[in-house]
This record gives sequence, C-alpha cells and structure tokens, in this order.
Amino acid sequence: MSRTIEFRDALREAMSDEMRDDPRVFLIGEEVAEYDGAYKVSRGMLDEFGPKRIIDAPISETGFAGLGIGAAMMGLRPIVEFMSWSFSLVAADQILNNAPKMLYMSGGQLQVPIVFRGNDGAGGQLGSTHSWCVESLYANVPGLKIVIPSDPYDAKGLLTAAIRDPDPVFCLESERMLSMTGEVPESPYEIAIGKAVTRREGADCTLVSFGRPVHFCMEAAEQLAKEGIDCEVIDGRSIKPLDIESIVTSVRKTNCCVVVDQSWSFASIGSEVAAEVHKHCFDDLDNHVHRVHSDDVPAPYAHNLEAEMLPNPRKICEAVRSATYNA
Amino acid sequence: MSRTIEFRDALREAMSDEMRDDPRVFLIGEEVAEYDGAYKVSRGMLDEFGPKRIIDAPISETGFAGLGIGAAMMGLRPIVEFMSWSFSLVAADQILNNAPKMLYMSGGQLQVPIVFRGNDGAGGQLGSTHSWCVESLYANVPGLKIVIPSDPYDAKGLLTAAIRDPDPVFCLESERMLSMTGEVPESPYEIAIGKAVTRREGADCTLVSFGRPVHFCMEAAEQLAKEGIDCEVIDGRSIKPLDIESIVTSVRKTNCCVVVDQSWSFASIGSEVAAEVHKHCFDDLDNHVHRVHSDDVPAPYAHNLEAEMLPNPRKICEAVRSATYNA
Amino acid sequence: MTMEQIIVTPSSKETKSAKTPEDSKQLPLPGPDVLIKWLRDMKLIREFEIRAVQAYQNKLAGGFLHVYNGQEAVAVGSIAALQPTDPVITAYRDHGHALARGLDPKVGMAELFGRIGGCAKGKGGSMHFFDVPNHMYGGHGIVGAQTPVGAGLAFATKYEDEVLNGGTNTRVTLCFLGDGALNQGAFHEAANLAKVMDIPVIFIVENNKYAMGTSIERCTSAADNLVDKGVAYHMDSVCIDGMDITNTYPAMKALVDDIRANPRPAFVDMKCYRFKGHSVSDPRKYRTHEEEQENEANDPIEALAKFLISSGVMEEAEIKAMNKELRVEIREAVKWAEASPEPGIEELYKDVYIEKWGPYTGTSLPNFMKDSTRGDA
Amino acid sequence: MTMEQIIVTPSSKETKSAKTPEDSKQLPLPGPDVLIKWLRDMKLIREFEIRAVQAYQNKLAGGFLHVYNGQEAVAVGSIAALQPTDPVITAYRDHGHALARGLDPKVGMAELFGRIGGCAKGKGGSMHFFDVPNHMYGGHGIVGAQTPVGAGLAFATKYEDEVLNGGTNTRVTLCFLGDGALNQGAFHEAANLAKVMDIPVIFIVENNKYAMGTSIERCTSAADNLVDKGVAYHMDSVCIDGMDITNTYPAMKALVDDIRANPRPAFVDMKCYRFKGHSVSDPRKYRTHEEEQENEANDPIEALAKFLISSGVMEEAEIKAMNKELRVEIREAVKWAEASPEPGIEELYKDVYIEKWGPYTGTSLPNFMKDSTRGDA
Ligand SMILES: Cc1ncc(C[n+]2csc(CCOP(=O)(O)OP(=O)(O)O)c2C)c(N)n1
Ligand SMILES: Cc1ncc(C[n+]2csc(CCOP(=O)(O)OP(=O)(O)O)c2C)c(N)n1
Ligand SMILES: [Mg+2]
Ligand SMILES: [Mg+2]
Repeated sequence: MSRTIEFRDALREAMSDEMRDDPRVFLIGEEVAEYDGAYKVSRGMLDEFGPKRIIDAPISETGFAGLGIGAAMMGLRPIVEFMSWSFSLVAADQILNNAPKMLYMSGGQLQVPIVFRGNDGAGGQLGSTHSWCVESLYANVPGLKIVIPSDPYDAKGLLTAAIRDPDPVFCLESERMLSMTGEVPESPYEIAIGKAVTRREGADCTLVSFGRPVHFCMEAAEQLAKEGIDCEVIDGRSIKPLDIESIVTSVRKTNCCVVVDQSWSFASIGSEVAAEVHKHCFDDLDNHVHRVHSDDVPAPYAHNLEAEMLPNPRKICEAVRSATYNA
Repeated sequence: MSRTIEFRDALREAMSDEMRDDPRVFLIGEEVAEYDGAYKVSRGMLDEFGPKRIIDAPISETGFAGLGIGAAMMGLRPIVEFMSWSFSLVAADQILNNAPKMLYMSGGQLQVPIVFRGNDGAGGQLGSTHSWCVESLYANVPGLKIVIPSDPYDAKGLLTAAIRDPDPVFCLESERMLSMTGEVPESPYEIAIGKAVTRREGADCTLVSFGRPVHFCMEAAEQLAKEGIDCEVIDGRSIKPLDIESIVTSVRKTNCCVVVDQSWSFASIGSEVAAEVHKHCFDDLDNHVHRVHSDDVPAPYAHNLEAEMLPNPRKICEAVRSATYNA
Repeated sequence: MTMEQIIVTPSSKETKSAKTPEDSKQLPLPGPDVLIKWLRDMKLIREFEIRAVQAYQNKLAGGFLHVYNGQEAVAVGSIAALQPTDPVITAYRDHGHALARGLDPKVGMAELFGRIGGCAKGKGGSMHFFDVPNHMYGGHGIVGAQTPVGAGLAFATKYEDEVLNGGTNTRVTLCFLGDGALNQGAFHEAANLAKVMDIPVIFIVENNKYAMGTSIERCTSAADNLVDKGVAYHMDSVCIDGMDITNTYPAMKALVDDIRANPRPAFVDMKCYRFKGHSVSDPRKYRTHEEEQENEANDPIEALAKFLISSGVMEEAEIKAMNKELRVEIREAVKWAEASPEPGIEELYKDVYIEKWGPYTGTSLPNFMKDSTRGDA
Repeated sequence: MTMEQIIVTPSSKETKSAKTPEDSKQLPLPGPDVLIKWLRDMKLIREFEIRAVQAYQNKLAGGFLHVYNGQEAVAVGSIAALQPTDPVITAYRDHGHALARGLDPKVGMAELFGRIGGCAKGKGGSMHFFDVPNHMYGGHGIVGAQTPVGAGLAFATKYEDEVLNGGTNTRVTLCFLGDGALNQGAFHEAANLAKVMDIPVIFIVENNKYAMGTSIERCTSAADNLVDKGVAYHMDSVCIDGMDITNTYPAMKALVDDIRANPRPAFVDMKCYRFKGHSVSDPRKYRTHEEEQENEANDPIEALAKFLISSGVMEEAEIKAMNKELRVEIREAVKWAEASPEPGIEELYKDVYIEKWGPYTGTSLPNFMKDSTRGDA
C-alpha cells in the first residue's frame, strides 16, 4: 500500500519502522525529541519511543557522534542526526577517524553499525558556513558508505537500508527537499546501497547526478528533448559505493556524459565520476565528460548570488549542448 | 650561495628568515618551542625569537588553529604547526570554515594570511588514525591554497611564498622526507604558488605527482627508461591552485598520462587531474589517464601491509606500461 | 531600581585571591548624556529587530534570522565599558552587538537584505555582520567557533602591544557566546589557551536559558552555577545581571578596567532572556506563556526608561520623541536597504582570494598566475 | 606504608552533597592471593614494556611506542575494582590497560610486531590494542578522541540495562585519558554529555605531569587542582594516588561500587609519573635527572613488593621466583610473536567493510554487490 507523503515523513517512517523492529536502534541529536526535530523529521517519535530512545543532545557534535560510535561498538544501532551536515565539521575526527576505521584498527573485532544523517547542501541563503555539501570531502575516506536520496521513496528505502547496514552510513538529506511529496509504500523496504537507478531513458547523453540536482537534470532533459537532444538521467542514489557499472553501461550507449554534482568541483564526486567514465569508456566517448558543479566559491548569502552559484537546469543544458556538440 | 641541508632545515630557514624580516610572523604549535619541535623542524627558534613568538600550545588544535585565525584577522602572520596533519581533523571546522571563508563572509574586509603546516601522509607504521593524506579532503574547499614540497629547495621556497601570501596556505610536509638533503640557497626566495615544475623530460608518458611520490615517479622513470619508455615527470608543487596548464602542455606532447597521488582514490587529487586532463586533452590522449593511489583501505600498522598499500615505483611502472600499451 | 548587582565570586579557592570587580558597586553611573545614549542604542536595536522580522516575513531577507529582543542591555552595557579600538566578536545573534559597536543601521539592514550596501556586501547575511572599522569581527554561524578566534583577536592585541610596540596599550576583547555554546569543545580549548597564555579576553556567556528549544537544565551541566565553567580554568569568573544596564555596565566596566590593568582572561555568566523565538520560525512550545510574560515584564529597555524618568534625567515626552525618531531612522534604513542594489554577479567570484588573485572560478589557473611576474629564485 | 590516600572532595558546593567515596579508607584490602596477583600483573606489564622497547630498538616493532613504566598501579589498581564485563577504553599508551584487563602478552607482543597473531591481526599496532573478549575497547591514537567513545560504551551498558533488559545490571566503564587530553574539546563534550545523561563512566585522568615534553603547568590551567575540571560538570571529582596500589585500589573500588549503585559519571585526578620518555625517541630534556630519580624511587612495583614482604605475605625468594617466571613468560611471548607470520596481503583489504562486503579495493563495485540478491522493494 502506497500513499503520498513528504520526504521528511519518509525519513521518519524508516526510523520508526526500524525502531519498532529492533530495540537496539535509537536516535540522538540536537532538538530531535521535545522540539520534534529542527525540521520536524522526528515529529512524534518522542511520544512513541520515549526519552530513552529519542534523545536530545547538547550542542556537542563531537560528543554525541563519538557517543554513538561507542554505543555501536557495543552492538547498538545508533542514528545520529546532525541538524545540518555543515555542523559535522566539528565532529570530523569522530566520523572520519573512528567510525569508518574501528573495524580495521581492531582487526575485525568491532563493527560500527551507525547512521549519521542530516541536511546537506545549500538550504537557501544560509551563507558560507551553513551550506556545505560534504560528500566530496567525506567520500574520499574508506570504511564508510554514503547514500543520498532524491525523493521520498528513496529516502525511506535508503535510510532503512542504512539503518540495517552493519557499516557506518552517512545519509545526506536536503533541507530544500524535506517538503517534497511522493508515493511511498507503507511497509518497510530497502533500496540496495551502491546501486543506481535510471530516472529517464535516452539515447544522446547520459546525465549522472546525486540527490537534489537529479531534479534539475530531469528539468534540463525535458528542455533538451524539445531541442532534439535525448538524455538518459541516472540517479546514483549512493555515492560510496559508487555504481560505476550502471553509469558505464549507459555511457556506452549514449557515448556522451555530463555529471552534475552539487559540491565544489575540485577533487569531487564529479571528478571521480569523470575520471572513472573516461577510464571505462575511453573508446566510447564522443567528447570529454562535462561537469556541472557549484561555483568554486564559498556560499554567498545574497539570493541572486546563491542562485547563480548552484547547479541549475540552465547550466546543465549548456553543458549537454556542449558535450553533444550542439553548442 | 647554496649549501646542502636537510628538508627540516630548509623549512626552518624559511620560517626564521621571514620572522627576522617581519615581526608580525610567529609560530605556534605543540612542542615547537622548548622541545625544539617534535621533528626538530623548529630547532633553535625559541632561542632566537623568544617565547612570545615561538609558542608551545596545549593539545588543542581547534583552539590554537582558531587563535591563529583570529590573530591573522588582526593583521598578524601566524604559522600554525600541526605535529601531523592527521591531528588537524579535530580542527577541521576552524581550518575549513573560518580560515578560507572569512574574506568572503566579511565582504572582503578580513584577510587571513595564515600558514598551517605539518607532516602529511604515512609516517611509517603509524596506523589508521595517524597516516592521513589530507590533500584530497581539504583541496575541495575554495579560499585556501595547498603547497606540497618534494625536496629541500622547494620546502624553503614554497614555505617562504606561503608565509608571504595574503591567503590561508596549507603546507604539506612529509615525516619521511624531513631528513632528505639537498642544495638550498642561503638567501630567501619564493617559489610561485600554483606553478608546477618538470623534473624530467620525456616523450612517451607524462607522470604527474605531488610531494613524496614524485621520487617514486623518478625511480620508476629510470626503470622504464631501461625498458625504452621515456617518461616526463611533473611535480605539481602546489595542489591548489593546480597548474593544469603545465600538465596539459606535457600531455599534448606525450599523449599519455599517469597521475600518482598518495591519497585514497575516491574524489581525490588524482581524480581531479584525470578529469581535467581528459577535458583538455581529449583528442591528444592515446589511452585513458591511469591513476596510482594508496589502496582504498585505512592505513594498516603491519609493515608489509603498509608497504603494499602505498604508491611505489612498482605500481607506477605497471600503470605506465599499461597506459603506453606495453603491459 | 537599585544599583545592586549579582556578583558571585569564583567558587574555587584558587581563584579567590584573584581580583574580582567587587568594588564595582561603588562605580558611579556615567552622566545623563551617556545614559540617554544607552537608552537610544537599546531602542535602536529593538526597533531594528522588529523591522528585521517584518522584512523577513515580507521575504526581503532570507536564511535564518535570530533577533536580540530582550538582550539589549548585554551588548550595550558591555560594549559601553570598552574603548573604541577594543575588538568584539560574537555568534550569529549578532545585530545587537554590531549596532552597539557603531554599525550604521542602514548598512546592517542592507546586509540583511543581501544588498551590495551591506556591511559584508550582502555576502554574509544576518549571521555574519562584520564591521571592521568599528572593531566588530563578526557574526559567526558555527556554535562556539568564534571563541578560539576571539582568543586570537585578543592574542593579537597583546602581541601588537608586547612584540610590535613594546607594551604600552592593552586592549580588551569581548567574546560573546550563547549558553549552549558552553557545550562545544572549542570554547574549552579557547578558555584554557587564554588562561595559560594570559590573554586579555572576556568570555561573556549570554545565558538566556535556552539553546534553541532546549532549556539550559536539560543540556548543560552546572546550569545552576555557570561560573564553575570559568573556575575550571582558574579564571576570574563572575555572574552579572544582563537585564538591567545600570547593573550590567558598572560590573562590566570594573571587569574590563581590571583586565586592562592586569591582562588575563575572564568569564562572565551574563543572565538574560531572549524574548522571541530562537529564530523566526520557532513556535516556542518548549516554554510557557507565563514564563515569557514574567520575563518580558523585566524588559531592560523599560527598566532604563523608568529609571531615567524617576531620576529626572528624561521626561516621558522626550522618550516618546526618541521612539518616533528611531522609528523614522529605521524606516529610512529599510528604504535605503531596499534601494541598495543586489550585488553584481561578478561579486560571486570576488573575495575568495584577496583582490590581486582576481576572479577564480574553478580548477583552471587563476588569472593572476597567468601574467605572474613571481618566479623561482 | 599506610592505607591513607589523598582524596579531595569536590570543591564546588553543588557537588559536595553528592556521594564521594569517603568511606574508602575503611575498605579492607583483598586477601593475599589477590595482592600477589596485583604484583604479578604489575611486573608483567613492566617486563612487557622492557621487552617491547628492546624489540623496537631491534626493529621488530615500528611506528610509535609509548610505554607504561611507572603507571602500572593505575591500570592494575583501577581495573581490579571492576567486574569482568565492565568496559575499559584508553589512549595510545595502552599496553598496561590491555594486559591488566587480561590480554595474553603473546598476543600483545605479536600486535606490536605487526603479526597476524596480534590482538588486531597486526593492523592496529602499539597504539591500538583491542581485546573485545576481555572488554578492552582500545587503544586510541587521537588525543582525547576516546572520551566520547568511552561515554558511548557506558551509554550502551545503561541502554542495554534499561531499554533492552529492564534494568537489572549496571556496568561501570573506565575511560582513561592523559592529563594533556584535558585540553581537547572532545573530553569536555563527553563530560557534559555523561553528566546530563547520567552515564556510568569514570573518566580517569592519568596525571603523569607531562604531555610529551610539556609539563602540566605550562599547558593546562588549574594544574594544581585538576578536580576543578570535573567540578565544572558538577560530577563527583576525586584525586587518587596512582603510585601506590594499596591506595589506588580501595579508592577506585569505593568509587566504582558507588557508581554502580547510583549510575552517574565521575572524574578522577589520578596522580602518577611516567618513568620513561613520552615515546622511545624522547630525549627527556624537559625535566631533570633529579626529578626522575626522585619519582623512580617511588616505584609502585617496589612499593607493593615491600609491603607484601613486610606484611609477611611473600618472601624475597618468592618475588625472585616471580621475576624469573615473568622473564620467561615474556621471553616466550617475544618468541611466539616472532614466529607468528606477517598478515597475508589479503588482510590489507579485509575489515574495511564487514566480512560480507568482501575485498573492496577501489572505486569499482565491491564483489558482494555484483551477486547481490538485495533489490528494490
Ligand atoms: C556546531 C553547531 N551545531 C549546531 C548549530 C545549530 N544551532 C544554531 S544556534 C543553536 C542554539 C545555540 O544556543 P545558544 O548558544 O544558547 O545561543 P542563543 O541562540 O541562545 O543565543 C544551534 C543548536 C550550529 N550553528 N553550530
Ligand atoms: C589530537 C592530537 N594531537 C596531538 C597528538 C600527538 N600526541 C600524541 S600523545 C601527545 C601527548 C599526550 O599527553 P597526555 O595526554 O598527558 O598523555 P601521556 O602521553 O602523558 O600518557 C601528543 C601531543 C595526537 N595524538 N592527537
Ligand atoms: Mg542561549
Ligand atoms: Mg601526561
């Protein structure tokens, strides 16, 4: 049975379902309990699960991320909410040194089945410190997995998989999508971590994207279709592991690839996809992989500047026209 | 006048020269003063400059990195030593949110002329938490510059340029190279940030690298020369800005490129170089850009495993043979 | 209204011997002009915030908006104790501090609207008010992150004094933080550094009892005696009333003067209350209407106004005139800000690296490098 | 030798009412067998460290090596106060804690040598001794980073007790840290969290007076009264003598039992001294030979040996026999470790993700995904 619900509701359902099913799962973060979550993702969960499992934390990201890691080492299954991934930098050591390496350093003794989740990317004029896309920073590190849902269905399925996963998983949500609605089955389901999905079939150019910009790709594809350019849109769903096989299969068909990554360009997910597509499709590509990113500047506050900085359908169309020699 | 000195001496000369020249320059870090530096980089500096300018800090990387940033905002020119860049993760917020963005957030009012420096990369069986190559994480962020000297001459010239630079510069040194000796001029000089240097001319394949692995590339090139493969070796010297033009010029000549990056592969400097080389040399390349990285695993302690994990001449030779169709 | 104030001397025996501003009770209040200026400054802040919220609701401003209503006596009373070149730094609830430090409200409003006339050319926004000519060093969005930076500003004043100029002129830095920020490690590292390095910085915890929707008791240990947080660093630690400027100012003045005379860090538990929600979107379900009313009855602006009237410094009519004048001034500020253009798109690429680097838009070499004359030695 | 110990009750009035183990003076020492076991454990650690340094110098071990000589009473005396399933976590100076918790010295030595027989299959090294069957959770290299993790271990015991099992069995976690680690923000966040959440964790600061080459006075405020660092969180904070196990144990036992009865965090300023350099390469120029000699005269192993002889529990000859036995045991451990093979190269790719993910060597899809049966719902 499916209903139309919001992205935030889908996230909550994933958490609540797993908490009902597995008493080892708990949620900790700033304002997740009595306030119902800064963005209402955890609305009502305190009522259902009580304060021992829905836990308001002080503003101590290092502290409660580390606490979650310790709890996971003992076999619990913590979900740690960062109000925003922008606030995870103060906890970088815990989430990058401890969570993903404990299994290795302990010679396989200690798994860390933890989920870190929260808003990633520009939230709308939040300025330089509050608009991080952390994926290009954190994806470099082995031992962790990153999922990035682009709609409510994926939000529930990927977060469910993340909670059940025995390894640390970073779930990147988007403040700008929390109110987006979509069809979501009532009963629990998993979307496999590390598998992409094709959002639109097309013959002329493969658009690869992750998270919110997938929608910009779909918009651009509509526009380009009118111009006679037929795009295939691949939603990576996971960033790490990256489903390079699905991407490569598509590019071998279209012979053209544009990657749209909301993070900064340098040493990014976009660079990785480009590098790997060139590797696997050297003889297939009619042009080099084009990349669309946020401009390589700190996020500005002013509305017009922010709009210009972020990836958008216009920029994607330009890149596709250029990649397909239609510029 | 040149003499042969160690890498660590070259770093010290750069700092001491600038401190003599500019009273606004000071050094702060753990054990930099009375202990003469954990790795003796600052040996004797306390005696010359006194405890007001050579400052021992508590084990508070967030604290003293932030203190340096505040001091730079007031017009001073701090050099902040991280005993190891591996310990900079606990200060990630300060070095990635504050240092590189203050100029932007303040609308151009506050420059942050600061240098962060220390050992980067595997130091020799230091294990997972102590063997970070931070370049692929941090290079994603705009507003900062990254230099990575590969010999004593560059160490002095790049660090001098970094100290004089009005923007935040991260200087990545290597514990494994501190005792390396080389010819270094006595008087102060700068090496331009953002310009690569060709270490070896060659016709068949361009090897691009940064920091310590440059030497592995040189070794590999010697070996390959015997096999009849003539490599050009480019030492990037800076990672950000990346001197893509020098790289591209070389690849247009050799039609072949291998990038050797000591960090993990995913969303790395190596991905960036590969993506950009493919972009600029799409019609020039005879094969896709090959990459050599540290294996995508946390750094192990065991000697044999660590040796296998890191880039080395053997792996580079294999990559070049494959890239030049000599495999 | 009395001149008494709450001052708790540090509870640890080690710091008891250190000077605490115990004689501040004897400090006389400044003359009528200054008192009137305080009233005006506090009212200016209040009026600014009221219009800011309006503008936000009218979509003239974006992002997050955290207003300062109720805490005006803290910024005005503390900053009044400074000399003009003493640095000030705070968190994201920063309009009050910037205005108290001398920011032109027009320029502040323009920042809020993301316009080129703003104090950060519209690139900083509400949380990042910078006004360096007035020695206001931001406006910082990451909780606690301004505290090591504040220690650094103060370190620089000390360094300038001792190393560059030979020790003639101590400046005192005020570093404001929220009570919630006590739970960020950054504060603790900054406090320890300041103590072991004798840095003249005063950490002022604006203890408004809440961090977003979490009351201080629920998230902060030692909530009933925050001075213990300063005592842990063996620094002079005092509790000051931040709701009545006739208490706030003398206590802060004594402390600032003492620190100037004898450079070292200090800690202030500044008791106050935030009248509005954490940000504009906050429904404030975590506290009762009664609690809010009780605290609002303790309005610092009303308190000072009453004091000025009762002590014969001002008349009701003068206060009304002041209100009117300020309403006009802020309305003008809004107009001015609205008239200020959006930053041009070229601004997006400026200020990433300092000017001479020029626009820098990606991986490729920045322009300046291309015609660089700097070469290898 | 007296049974007296230094116990400073928390200096803040707020915590005075809280229970502190003041009656620990009355705690009797355990019987002779246990005392003899302590001596043996402490000697085992010492002998292990001596051989470890030798091995390091012979290039059998690599990386950094931080030995525990002088601090043996801390680990043995504290861990003796635990029940077998109570979790223990510490920093990189971890051999002593692991051995005290029951780690087989053979397996520890093999870890040091980077061999497959090591407690982390040779992948952790000296700084990362993990022995989960003995409830030893590492061995952590980043200063302070183990403190939130330690709070998390303790949180889990509480959660297991209260949520999973219905509250029958409190476990107490010992989280060790160095005095230098007090200056990492992580500790302060962990301490506050533990307090506001009533987590049964004891933060034991091994106050050996130095962080590398920096004496505690030079880098840590309140160095003369570290209990104030715990008092800032209004937790029970005590100072305990870590050089004489007949003091250490009863004080720790009383505290552990009290925390078990009444779950909450506590803070211990554990006075001790590190006899050797920070790591093997440390020339120790930052302290005088006299200071070292004075402290070495206070050897915790000698102290206990003397006590056992003077109180008639052991005879000189028995101690000599014990020494000999331990020398043999550790020499065997070295041999065993040397005989243990290096980990096979396949180990490089194991334990990155848990087993079912299989080897994972780069960007490409891990093997398990290729034949995955998990699909979309
Ligand atoms: C590191 C970090 N975590 C979380 C946030 C989100 N956040 C912004 S303000 C705030 C509450 C701060 O409360 P307090 O310090 O008491 O200041 P007040 O708002 O009361 O002035 C939170 C949690 C942030 N900005 N930075
Ligand atoms: C965050 C971080 N910074 C610096 C270091 C380097 N380092 C390792 S041990 C040490 C000194 C620690 O002293 P203390 O906490 O007193 O422990 P002790 O060595 O005395 O046991 C330092 C600076 C580190 N490992 N982690
Ligand atoms: Mg507050
Ligand atoms: Mg120590």
